[in-house]
Amino acid sequence: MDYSFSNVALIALLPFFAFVINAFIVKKFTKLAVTISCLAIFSSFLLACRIFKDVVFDVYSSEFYVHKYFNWIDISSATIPFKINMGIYIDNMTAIMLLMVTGVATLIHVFSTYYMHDDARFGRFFVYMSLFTSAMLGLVLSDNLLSVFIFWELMGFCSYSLIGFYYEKEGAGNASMKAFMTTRVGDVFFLVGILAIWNIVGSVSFVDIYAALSQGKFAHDIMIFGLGIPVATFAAFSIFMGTIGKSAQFPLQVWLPDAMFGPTPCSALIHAATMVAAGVYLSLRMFPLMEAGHLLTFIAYIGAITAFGAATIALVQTDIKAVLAYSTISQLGYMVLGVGVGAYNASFMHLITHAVFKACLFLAAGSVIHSLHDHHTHEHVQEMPRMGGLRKKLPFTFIAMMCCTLAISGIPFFSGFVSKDRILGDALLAALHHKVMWVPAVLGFAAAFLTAFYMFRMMFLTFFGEPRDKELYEHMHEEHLQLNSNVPLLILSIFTLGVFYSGSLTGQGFIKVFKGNYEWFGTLVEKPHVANFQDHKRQLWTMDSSVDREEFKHSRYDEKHGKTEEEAHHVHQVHLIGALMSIVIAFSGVFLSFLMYGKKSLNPAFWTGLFSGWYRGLLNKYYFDTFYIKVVIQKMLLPLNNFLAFIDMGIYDRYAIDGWENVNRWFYTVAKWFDNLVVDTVAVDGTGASVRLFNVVLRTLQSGKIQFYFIMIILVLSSYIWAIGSN
Amino acid sequence: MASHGLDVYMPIIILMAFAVIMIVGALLVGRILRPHNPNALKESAYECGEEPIGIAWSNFNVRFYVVSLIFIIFDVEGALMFPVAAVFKKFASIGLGAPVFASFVLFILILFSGVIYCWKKGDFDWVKSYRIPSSK
Amino acid sequence: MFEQILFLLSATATIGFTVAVVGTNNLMHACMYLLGTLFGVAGLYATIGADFLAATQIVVYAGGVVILMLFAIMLTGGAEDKKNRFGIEKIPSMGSTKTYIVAGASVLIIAMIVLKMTANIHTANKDLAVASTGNESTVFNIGSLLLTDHILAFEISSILLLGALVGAAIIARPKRN
Amino acid sequence: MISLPSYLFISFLLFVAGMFVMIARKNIVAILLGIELILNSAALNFVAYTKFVNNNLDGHIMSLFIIVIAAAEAAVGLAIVIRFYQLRESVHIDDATQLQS
Amino acid sequence: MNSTIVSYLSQFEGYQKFVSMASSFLGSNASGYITFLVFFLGAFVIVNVMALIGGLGTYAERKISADLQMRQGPNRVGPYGILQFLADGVKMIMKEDIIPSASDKFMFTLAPLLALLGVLATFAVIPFSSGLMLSDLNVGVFYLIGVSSLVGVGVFLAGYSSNSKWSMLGGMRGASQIISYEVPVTLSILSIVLLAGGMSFGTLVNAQSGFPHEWFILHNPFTFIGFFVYFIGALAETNRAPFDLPEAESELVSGYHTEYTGMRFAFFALAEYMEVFVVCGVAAALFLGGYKVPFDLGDGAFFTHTLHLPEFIGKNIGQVLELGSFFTKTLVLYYIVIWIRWTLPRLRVDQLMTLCWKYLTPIALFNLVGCAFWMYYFEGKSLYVLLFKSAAHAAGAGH
Repeated sequence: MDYSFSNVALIALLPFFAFVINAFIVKKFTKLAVTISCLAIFSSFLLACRIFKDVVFDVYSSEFYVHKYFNWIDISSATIPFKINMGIYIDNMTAIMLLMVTGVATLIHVFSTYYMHDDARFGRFFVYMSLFTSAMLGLVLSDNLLSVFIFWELMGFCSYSLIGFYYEKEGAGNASMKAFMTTRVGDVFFLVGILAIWNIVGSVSFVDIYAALSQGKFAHDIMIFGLGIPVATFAAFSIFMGTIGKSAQFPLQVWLPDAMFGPTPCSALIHAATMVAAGVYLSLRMFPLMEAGHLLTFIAYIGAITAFGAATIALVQTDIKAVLAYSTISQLGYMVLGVGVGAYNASFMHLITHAVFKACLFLAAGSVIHSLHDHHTHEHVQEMPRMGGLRKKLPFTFIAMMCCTLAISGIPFFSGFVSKDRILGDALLAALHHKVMWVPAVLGFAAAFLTAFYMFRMMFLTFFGEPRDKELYEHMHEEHLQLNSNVPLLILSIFTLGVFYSGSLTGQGFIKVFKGNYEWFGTLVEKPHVANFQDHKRQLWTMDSSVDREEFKHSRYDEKHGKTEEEAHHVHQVHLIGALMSIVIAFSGVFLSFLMYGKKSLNPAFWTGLFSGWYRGLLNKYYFDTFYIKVVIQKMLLPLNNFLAFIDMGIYDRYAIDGWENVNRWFYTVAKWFDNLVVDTVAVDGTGASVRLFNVVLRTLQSGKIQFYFIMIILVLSSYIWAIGSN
Repeated sequence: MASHGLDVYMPIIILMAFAVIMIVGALLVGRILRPHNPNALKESAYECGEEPIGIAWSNFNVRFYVVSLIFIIFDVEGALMFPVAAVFKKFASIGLGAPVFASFVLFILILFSGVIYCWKKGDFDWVKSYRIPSSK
Repeated sequence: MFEQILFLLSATATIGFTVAVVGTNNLMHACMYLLGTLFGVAGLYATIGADFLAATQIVVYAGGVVILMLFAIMLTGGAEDKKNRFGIEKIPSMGSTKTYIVAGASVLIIAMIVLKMTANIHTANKDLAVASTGNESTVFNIGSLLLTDHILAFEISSILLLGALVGAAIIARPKRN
Repeated sequence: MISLPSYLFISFLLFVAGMFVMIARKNIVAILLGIELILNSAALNFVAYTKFVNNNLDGHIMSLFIIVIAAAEAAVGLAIVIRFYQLRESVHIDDATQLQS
Repeated sequence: MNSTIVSYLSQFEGYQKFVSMASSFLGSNASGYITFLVFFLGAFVIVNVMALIGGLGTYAERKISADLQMRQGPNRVGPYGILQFLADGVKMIMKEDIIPSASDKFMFTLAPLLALLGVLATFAVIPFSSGLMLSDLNVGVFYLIGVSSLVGVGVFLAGYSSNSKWSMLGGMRGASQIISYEVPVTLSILSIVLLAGGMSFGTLVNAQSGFPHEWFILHNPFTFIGFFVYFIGALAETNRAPFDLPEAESELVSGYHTEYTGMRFAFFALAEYMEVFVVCGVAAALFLGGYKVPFDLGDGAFFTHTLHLPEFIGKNIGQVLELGSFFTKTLVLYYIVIWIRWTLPRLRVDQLMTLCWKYLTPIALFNLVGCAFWMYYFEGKSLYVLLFKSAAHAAGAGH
């Protein structure tokens, strides 16, 4: 397949064209606009499938990458080289990511035609969705940090506008503002990181960064202009801060739960599958830099803390979407943990699997909320205490939700188990090697237990037991198989099975399914070996786009991941232990929640009473919000603000501007004196008189008699000719 | 031997001279032979017998001017087209027929559009065709 | 030999009639003398060898413009009223002695200047004279020139004529309603 | 011998006469008549020069187009005069001092 | 290219002998004087013949109209009333010459002069026969159109100068009729010039040949219609027959020459009839093959070579034949003109103008474009050549 412009860039551009067209016609032709955006994303999905087929089935080599660029800005003068290239960078990770994003987005678009149908601003929702998908696809395709940053901001805007979609609801407004601001904090650091890299490497495209890394430009001893911090660490840290902001990690995770104000399909697509994953995708891309900056332990800690903290908060949530929001934060924590412990492949796999089942979970929650219509307040009910026993009325949603819950809580045969188990296994391996890694490993396993517990708590509260709100239950209408309401759910739930990702039923390679490259995900997605990027194999955009295949040797799944015999065995053993522990933990979690919520033998009130202090803490989310508002804003930012205002007003205004004013006043008096004495008498009256004189003379000339003019013309003309002729 | 030169114009001069001679000659001869007793009545303009009233130069309808206007435009058009028409055969014979024909027809079409305009605007209908403006 | 006669004849005709045009007081007479001048100029063209131009001059000027003038004179009323709207004595329409003096003075100045300018031209090619005007027809050359070098002028002149036709028709159209 | 200056002299006379008519006469049609004279003198000059000096036919073409334009100009000019007469009942040049009708 | 009567005569040695004798007699080169003499004689002969024909025209008109109305017509003066026109002429001269009081004397006399001038000037160009053409200008036809517009000026002046409302109105209408019908006439002549590829009458007539299928009238359908447009236009231009509104008795008291009496009126009548002949002559020359004689007898080659007659006689016999053919064609058309006058009713003024502008001019333009297309597409080959010649070729090629 030739990676020409039309095949590759079109994926991102198609939704963008849909956005542009819809922006204009959405008011009058909403139906047409909706179909356009659905078609656009579906055709992007087809193109993505083409690339995926070529990368996975034809090339199937781990070092395969296509890097095409064109010269965007070139204002480099003789001394200062300032050139920015834009382009696309496709390797195995991009192909898989493209497939996932377009696939999930298509299904969500289809679902939202059902979910948003009776919404007043039905059309506008799709306008934002198209823009968002094009931004996400742009980010995935882009080959340098600057274009990543551009699409990063675009997605920030889309999430802002989609969270604030129901702007009449009072909470939505500040929620969207909050989301935008917190991600902004992360973005600022991200930009600082880009600038630092630009300063060192001279260009921000991945290939150049990898080449610089391999040439040792980011060696430990190069300090950043006297700050005493190694430049690699500084750059890695600031880029990771971008990930923390965007993927709602430990310090900046406050905005994601509030993002639930937006419509459910939006939170499904943006706040579950794609945007938040972009942060992790970025740190995966920049993994070699993180390694060079020795930031992995810090990342692991952040990941673990986020995972465990979010899981604990999720325990006590009553709103179905809040539970899912916190579970997203904890799963993201897992991915970051995976990056931290060096499990590059596992963390990316978890990103993909999480995107699939979390999108399915949100959509299922959406269809649940959509069917629970409260006639008094004319709103959709999201509170789990008012639900219960819905499985009879919503069978398909129940099936889909059940699969995803099994996946997320890490039950074997499901994708969640495959990816989370690998992360936990690597965490355990890292813990064995470095003492400091024990805490993340333990927190990881604890979080796994809690995940299983609160997911099944949600299942029991909503689908099992007796419907607690009788009147609401009667109003629900029976759910039947509709193309755009629950078919996407079922499709997504199919992909929660582990077999697709690890090629083996159990996920550990026991029962191999795809014969040849059965562990395709494992082999293809690898840490970018910076060494082989030195030759800068890149192509101008206009160059013919046929990639010569032979360069990329066909890579086979290496059982031992290139390690020695006994090392591989050791790794295998540790993974085995990890797998067993995670299975045990998962089942115990499920069993405990069954006891507490299924059979109601354990009374949750008892436990909350026991740890009442903790319970209240968990309820208001470890007081993070209050902490930020009270401490960060009131105590730190506002005073700073006042201080700066003081400097500005007090000093600058009084002396600089007022001072100048006096000078002006002095000049003014002098000018006034000069004006009325000299100018008035002589110039003004003088000219007036002369004008009157001219007036008299000229008026006679302007007699209107054409012949008079004619004579004048001739005389002047001839005298002119005469003057010329004579000299 | 035959110096054509400008001889070609000699007959024109001679003929014009003939015209003058005939007029003047006839009048002179007539003056001798003709009775000559003018009286006021005979000299007055013929008015079917009545007294001629008013001066002759009352203002006429502008139609006459519009006709002469269109005549002069076509006259000039003819003047421009005669050389082209005369040369058309030569150009056609050396194969340049198409462009010459095209320019020729374009010239005519443009001017014919002028005629159509005048036609539609009713400059040609001689009788005062006042279109009564629609009453609404 | 006939060439000199023809030149003399047409020159005297032109100058004679021009002086007549300037001299007469009656506008109609002026028009007729103009007709004579035009024929004189046509004769001059003939002596120079521009036979097509002589014919065009007769067709367009003598045939067209003079008749146009005659119609215009008729349509703008033969008789001239002496007083204008405000009752001020109007200068007779064909010019009074005062206007003649003014005209004479200004024309004199211009004539002097032009003569001074063209003096050196006269001296320069005093001897310049072409023997006999060969009588090959200019029609074909003009025709081919019109079609080759000056095709654009040829087409644009049709647009010019269209403009003149439509413009004049609109202006001269009697006010209908 | 007929030479260029003789033709120039005749066209000069025409030019001067045209000028004189345009200034002396008060009737607008007469002024247009003067213009015709001047145009004729210009055309004559062209033809004379092309005959005696560069001996190709450009002068002829030029004077042909002068005649064409003179005809068009006369047509439009006289139309204006007629409309002016309809509006102002006079064709005296001194009445035509206002710019609007 | 343009041969004149002088160039025709000079090809005979007799003429050269005469010139050498005259120049020896006068001492200096007499060819200039001789050419003037020949031109003068030629012009004199033609003017007289035309005056004769003009006069006979009036006689013919009265005779034919009588014949059409089953009555005798003039037969008192001379055998069959042939000399009637002379009697009228003498009467005209004897009539008192009245000039209306308030009229403009100068204009009053100038009008008939212009009318006559316009007609006489055209004689220089009419192609009576290949040799007898006074001077074959290579702007022939164009000159003819220009000069014949003088008649319009003459008519206008007549109307204006006789200071009476009727004649003024008649003059205006006459002039506007003449000039407006000149447009279709010019355009149809233009299409013929287009086909013949030259403006001088010599080329125009030589482009045709003796036989009708070679004439321009049958050259292509457009020229066929063109002939009729030209003929109608010419009728109107000479104020004849259905278009004689300006000087129509019933309408405007005989129009612009109401005030003209005596000889002045005679000149107008004479000018009118001569112009009819000129117009018919031009029609014959342009459309009906002019002086062309079948089997090219005209150029006398037949007589000199086959019959071995001396060149002078041979050539002149040819000329006589050409003159005969030209005069027959023109007089036939003349007869038709007179014939039309006594058959068709008179047109109203607006019908007149509508016919010209809304029918004749568009058709003339259409013909012009048609001819141009014909010239471009069929390279100017006539219908006969296209149909029969190619058929013959095909037949020939077929065998």
